[in-house]
Amino acid sequence: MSVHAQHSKTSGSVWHFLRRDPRFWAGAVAVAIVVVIAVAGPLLAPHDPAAFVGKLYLRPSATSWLGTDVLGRDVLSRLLVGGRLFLIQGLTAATLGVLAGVVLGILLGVTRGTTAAVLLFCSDSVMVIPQILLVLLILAAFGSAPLTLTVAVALAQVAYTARVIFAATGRVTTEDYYRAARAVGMGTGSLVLREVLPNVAPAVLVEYGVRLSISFVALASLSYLGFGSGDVDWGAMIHENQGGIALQPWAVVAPVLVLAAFLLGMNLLRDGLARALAARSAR
Amino acid sequence: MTAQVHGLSIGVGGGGPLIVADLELELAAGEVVGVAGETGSGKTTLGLALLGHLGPGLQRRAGQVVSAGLELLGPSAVSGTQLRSARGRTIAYVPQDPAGALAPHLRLESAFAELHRAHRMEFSPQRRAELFERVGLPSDDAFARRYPHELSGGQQQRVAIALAFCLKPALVVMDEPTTGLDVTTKLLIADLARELAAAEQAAVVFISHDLPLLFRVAQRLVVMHEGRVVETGTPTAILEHAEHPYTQRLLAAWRLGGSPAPAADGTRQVLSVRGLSAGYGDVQILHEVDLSLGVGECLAVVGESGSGKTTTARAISGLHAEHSGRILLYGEPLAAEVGRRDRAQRRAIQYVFQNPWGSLNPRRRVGASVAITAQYLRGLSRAAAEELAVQTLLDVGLRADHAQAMPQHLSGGQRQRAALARALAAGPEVLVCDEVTSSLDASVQADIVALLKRVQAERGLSMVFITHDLALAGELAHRVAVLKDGRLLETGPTAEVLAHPKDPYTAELVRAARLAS
Amino acid sequence: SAGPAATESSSPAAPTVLRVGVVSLSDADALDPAKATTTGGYILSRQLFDTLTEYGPDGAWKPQLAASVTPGTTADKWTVTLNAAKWSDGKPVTAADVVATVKRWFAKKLPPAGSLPFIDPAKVTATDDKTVEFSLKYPTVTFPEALTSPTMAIVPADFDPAKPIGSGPFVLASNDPGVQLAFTANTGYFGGAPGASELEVKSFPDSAAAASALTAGQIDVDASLDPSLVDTVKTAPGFQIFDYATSGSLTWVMNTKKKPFDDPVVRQALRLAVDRQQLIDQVYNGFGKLGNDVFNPFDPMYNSTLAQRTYDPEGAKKLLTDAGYTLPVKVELVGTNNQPTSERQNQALVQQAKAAGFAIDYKFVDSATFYGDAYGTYPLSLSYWGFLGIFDQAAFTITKTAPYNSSHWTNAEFDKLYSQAITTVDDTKRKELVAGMQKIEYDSGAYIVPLFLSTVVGLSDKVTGAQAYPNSDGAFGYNFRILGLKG
Amino acid sequence: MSTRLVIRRVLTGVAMLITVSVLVFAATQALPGDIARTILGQNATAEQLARLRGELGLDLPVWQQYLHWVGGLLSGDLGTSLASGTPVAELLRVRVLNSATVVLIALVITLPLGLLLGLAAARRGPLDVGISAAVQTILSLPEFVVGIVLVVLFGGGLLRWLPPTSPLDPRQLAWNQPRLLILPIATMVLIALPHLVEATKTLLREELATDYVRWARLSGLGDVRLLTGYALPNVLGPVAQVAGVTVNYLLGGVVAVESVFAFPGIGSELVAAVGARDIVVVQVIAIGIATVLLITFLIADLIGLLTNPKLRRSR
Ligand SMILES: Nc1ncnc2c1ncn2[C@@H]1O[C@H](COP(=O)(O)OP(=O)(O)OP(=O)(O)O)[C@@H](O)[C@H]1O
Ligand SMILES: Nc1ncnc2c1ncn2[C@@H]1O[C@H](COP(=O)(O)OP(=O)(O)OP(=O)(O)O)[C@@H](O)[C@H]1O
Ligand SMILES: [Mg+2]
Ligand SMILES: [Mg+2]
Ligand code: NI
Repeated sequence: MSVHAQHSKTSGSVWHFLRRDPRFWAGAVAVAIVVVIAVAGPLLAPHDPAAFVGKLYLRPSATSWLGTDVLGRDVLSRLLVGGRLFLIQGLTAATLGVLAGVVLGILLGVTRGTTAAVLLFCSDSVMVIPQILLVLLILAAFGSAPLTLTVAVALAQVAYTARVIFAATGRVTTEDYYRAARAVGMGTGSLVLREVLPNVAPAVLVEYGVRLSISFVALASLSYLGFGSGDVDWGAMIHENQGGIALQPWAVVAPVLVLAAFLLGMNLLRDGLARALAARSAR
Repeated sequence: MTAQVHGLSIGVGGGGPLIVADLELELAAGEVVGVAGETGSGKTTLGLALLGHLGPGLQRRAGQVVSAGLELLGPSAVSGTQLRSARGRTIAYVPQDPAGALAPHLRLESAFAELHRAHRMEFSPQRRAELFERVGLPSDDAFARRYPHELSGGQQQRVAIALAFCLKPALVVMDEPTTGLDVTTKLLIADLARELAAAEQAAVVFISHDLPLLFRVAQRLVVMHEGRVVETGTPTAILEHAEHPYTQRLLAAWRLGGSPAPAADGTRQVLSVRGLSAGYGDVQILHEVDLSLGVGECLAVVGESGSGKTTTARAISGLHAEHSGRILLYGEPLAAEVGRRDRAQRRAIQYVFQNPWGSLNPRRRVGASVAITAQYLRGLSRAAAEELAVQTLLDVGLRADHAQAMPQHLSGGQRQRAALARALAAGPEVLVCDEVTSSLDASVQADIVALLKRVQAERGLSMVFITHDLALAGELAHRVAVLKDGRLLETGPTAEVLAHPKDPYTAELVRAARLAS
Repeated sequence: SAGPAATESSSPAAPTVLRVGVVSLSDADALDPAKATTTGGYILSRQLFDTLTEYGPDGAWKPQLAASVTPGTTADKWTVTLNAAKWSDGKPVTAADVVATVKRWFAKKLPPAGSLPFIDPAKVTATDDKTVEFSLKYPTVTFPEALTSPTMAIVPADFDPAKPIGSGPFVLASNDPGVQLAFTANTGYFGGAPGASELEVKSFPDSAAAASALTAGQIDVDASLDPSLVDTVKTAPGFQIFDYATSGSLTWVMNTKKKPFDDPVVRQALRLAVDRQQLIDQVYNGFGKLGNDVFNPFDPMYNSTLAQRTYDPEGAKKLLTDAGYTLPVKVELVGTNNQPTSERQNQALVQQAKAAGFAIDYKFVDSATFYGDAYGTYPLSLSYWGFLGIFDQAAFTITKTAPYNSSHWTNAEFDKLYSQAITTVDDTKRKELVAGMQKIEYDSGAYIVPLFLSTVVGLSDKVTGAQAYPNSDGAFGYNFRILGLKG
Repeated sequence: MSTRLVIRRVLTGVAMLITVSVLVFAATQALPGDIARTILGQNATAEQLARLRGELGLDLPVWQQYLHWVGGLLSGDLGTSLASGTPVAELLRVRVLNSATVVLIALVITLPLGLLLGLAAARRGPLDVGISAAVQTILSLPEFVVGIVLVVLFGGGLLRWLPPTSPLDPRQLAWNQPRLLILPIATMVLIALPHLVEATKTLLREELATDYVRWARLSGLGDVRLLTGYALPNVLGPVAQVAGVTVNYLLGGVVAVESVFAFPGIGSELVAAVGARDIVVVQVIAIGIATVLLITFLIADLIGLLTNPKLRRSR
């Protein structure tokens, strides 16, 4: 038969693979820088981000390194301040979405049956609608307060996560070790906690990475489209300064760069992690 | 000489470990050379090297391969077009899994046409028909217009062999061409290889880890171990004076034989299965199966792949509730679903799974996996359960420190022992062993069988031993039940069934088992 | 005083297409002028129809479809005579059409009916083909001004909004709601043919898009150039800026029914907390005219003797602490995108008022939410107002009976002066009364009129005929008939 | 056998559409306040409200409202915009055409280009590295950023080659205004392309690693033949499915791209409608897009089914 798995001693931890992955480290550095900007930014900001430091759309100068924006506020300071809420929102949305999706996916995967099939079919149907559309539909129905926004983005992800985790759970429940656990009489709760969860954890981790990226992309886009939190954030900066591109490109280019660095970094980080997890589970 | 391998060493990357070391081999036309060896011993690597092919990341370190007068590997090896035109034409390859190796979008005749086209040769349907006839396939055109998925596994393998011999190659490498086939087809293929080698005057390299099969097919045998040839000679010579300890172990495993320990009390029924029918969704797999198992007895359930052996085992263990019929433990009917059985019942029947790679939770230490059974089924405290787990691991021949290991750090045989320990930790009365040795190497297989025999005797266990290997059944079981297509064909004391099979199918199985030995 | 200055380019040469970009057309743009509430609706009304009177380039009212509008001996009798105008189907515009239009407003309870409480529809009569007599419920000196709104356009007696036949300078060629309006010139327009033979009004979601379309040559006129983008247009070769101050304003409304604005001291303090000059400089790139919390500097009755209020954060703090408030005073501000600069103006207020002891919590909501059920309950919000004479402004937004008084501010003295003034025909006497009204507002009112907005228009150098319409909403009061194209 | 699969697949599609429509319909139920009042405004009289409610079926039980709504959609009555009172069909006519033009042109460019680049990237080498880096970068960026970057580069930021906004003239067909389409279409292509390239590459690589390709290689077949004669025919089905998903990205991308370029299509209309809480318009657009996507997926799956060699029969 064909389970000639290698009896290799170097089963290795995830770190073992990550340590030698330059793309992972590039991503990690990019994300770390942006996170530091977002967290410590308000302390580092040279000016009050709401204060007027000069005329509007001034080019970069010694007092304002990245120039001023449409209201004559310091672009650099706004850039530094604009990440905190954005990161919190994205983190919250992804966490809520993944939590809900994981719970749903595992429940469906463990219970199966008709209810599960119907729910799964519904969630598959939801996935037909492009995500941004789904979020906009929710916003149209419930209005666009910052909290609604976060919840809408989270909701739009649930079906996807549930699908992935359902599949991962399905793989576990058809394994013999799961059967063995059933045979000793473990209840559903224990089965989920002790057999399913530890084994879908890598899938959850990768999925969380995916959902984080997608939440950030969605929030930035919504903010750009004018459904943002109303506070300073990068998507909104691009939106409000887009008209001045020819006068003061930095007011647009700077947030675009930060956003791009962050999202690209997230992707590299996540792909690196996924590669390492895959390499480890390949044994 | 058709082909020569001289001092060949192949390693991983620039400085990685050697996979094939210092290998010498000579092949003559019309000769079948068998290559044996446990998994990972370098058989495939050698086979592919004969075609001048190295897997990704592999490097030739020393030596050369000359096939049909062409240096395929070596300091002045041919490459490019020359190499390409040698492959398929002068040296052909028969892959292990024909289902995956035949291009799904090509009709059989197109596959032949493609091969000819690649070598700029005229394709003649007569040659194809002749070859099909020779390998025992229908030679008509309608058959040739089929797609691979319209063939059975054995037929696919024969098509692959026909393709390999099509351009009259000087050398054919067959890499485990019989894996996944049932015993009868296996023997047919082996005979075919031998006939074709003689008829087409080709040298054939027949790779397999099935020692009995090689004894039957090969004129010369090469035993590999850790990338080196440890033994070479005619089958008889090897049988008589095997020198290398590894070969000796292999032979010992094969000759093991023996008879089961006497049953404690064959008359009292531990377990009986009455009119068991089961299926998956709309498909019915088992039809009215009746089995009974006496105390201390070992019942072998024998049948080919897909006959419903695992399904039966799962139904008994309460893991396949989609069934009708009754399963009785000491005359008490058992609930279909394991969750509905009480603790004593769950504890009485323990299941050891077919595949050791999936039966232990990869995120839990081996010791904990074993301890859980004791905790749940014997109501032991955690500490007591862990202590018992260690004890049981020792019992099945593992070390105490294995309790702290993760399953992925154990070999297949070790895992199977751990899985057995998990079952034993419950203190069962009936052990259901589902092909517990089929995914293990021959030498490991023998150890496990010996272990099972021992624990059965020591603990007075009753056992349902599921296998597709009648020979193994003879060694362990007091009684045999033969399954085919989900129906019970016959059942009776092992010796009797082996000596006087009633059903023609059983007779066929018995004959195949004899032939193999 | 007939038609506008369009006569200069009446030569019917090759077709000239004038392309105007606006922010923004909407699906709600009504073809029925009386229902117009949007930019597109006003544009449609101005091109397809005429109002009896309009505010001219100098900001004073003048007759438009009317040849004259004259009061009787008292301000409750008005006689309107009509110009020799024709509907686009060729029939003449008659006094009967005017009467029918007015009656339609009241019969269907259309918005103009609400704005003209002094008209008694039963007492509007056509005395001959070209003359209409209005007998008002009470004397109203502002009668001609009251008829200037584009919603009060005159329509044919058998008007069908689906096929809008009007007397205006253009006829509708096509209408793609929210995307584009296209018109062809009405060459027989009584005021002289428009300067361009075709007019296209294109919608842009924001001013930035319109500005880049202008410099990319996709439009000739950017009718609502965001002041912040003036330099993009100015630095592009072949384009110019045309700007003028108007009576329009983005006004902060303090709700006197909500704490802390029920206290006049807090209202005065917040008025001191606004740096008006800075708003003009930062938000409006220097375009705009200082406001003094009372309306319409272009009205001849405007009280220009009130001292200009300046930024005085210390003064504001003192007022608050003297009144016993502990600083900072917390205030909720609700805003939406009702004008492109609203958001920025609100953000600037938050910043400026901080120094004056106010902690403003700014909540941005979408416009549907803003104008939804909660409208009128916000403690502090920003409204777009203006282009009304002082009396109309008072009638709509200040007096006790004003329909749009979302400040809920009332003052009996003010109302008394208002009703005296509106019936006073004598100009100097009336001016005195108005000065009194505005003083009350200045001292205790609930509006902050920080500045008057400039209309800033981006133009291709080819566009001719631009004129300022300070008392009218939109570029040139949406009178695109005055524009021509050279070359 | 095959027809049964096809019928099954079509029925699944219909069931999905019904599910989606129920979900989209549910959005109305979530709307706060009274729809009739929202349409008619604060000054509406009680009779007016009652009449409109009757017309819209707001007095009926929820499931009847749903049937009423679906019946309307099926008979071409898309309802009336809450914000403007205009029939939604009229409102969307031009915009649907505009968006369809952009999406179709982008699709026609993306499909062959994606296959080609995927094919190029499937063979390891510097080309693959370059393509993969570009693909990864674009994949991680929001759609609007891709559009903005193009504007910065070509639409006035650095170069003034192309108009930075695309105010189409609705009286002409969209493709008669090519200069205005270039940047939106380029953005759409850039958004959709990476998914297709990546998928084609992965599929081809998987195919090239299969046993049958390896065996064909060991039987002396050349690289080119392996790619075109063996791998390609077997990836067409899966690639068709990926192409279906590409339409998903294009339709989703429409929202951001049209907003960046002020392009009058359904995407920008959607944003406006959400801002105005005009749920009726939003629902029609959502259902419309879902329907188009379901049909696309259906076609893609059918192509997948038909090209699946496992379902071929010899005869
Ligand atoms: N491309 C490669 N790179 C690195 N290691 C390899 C590669 N190919 C094979 N190996 C290693 O070389 C050893 C021998 O492999 P090979 O496939 O030749 O074994 P085999 O005898 O055919 O085994 P089996 O019975 O399982 O088919 C194994 O340990 C395998 O992991
Ligand atoms: N989960 C399942 N769903 C549907 N069919 C199944 C499932 N598991 C097994 N089968 C089918 O049931 C039949 C019997 O399977 P079973 O596993 O019992 O065979 P087996 O005798 O154990 O074979 P092997 O020797 O290969 O292990 C096979 O045809 C198999 O395809
Ligand atoms: Mg091998
Ligand atoms: Mg089995
Ligand atoms: Ni094997």
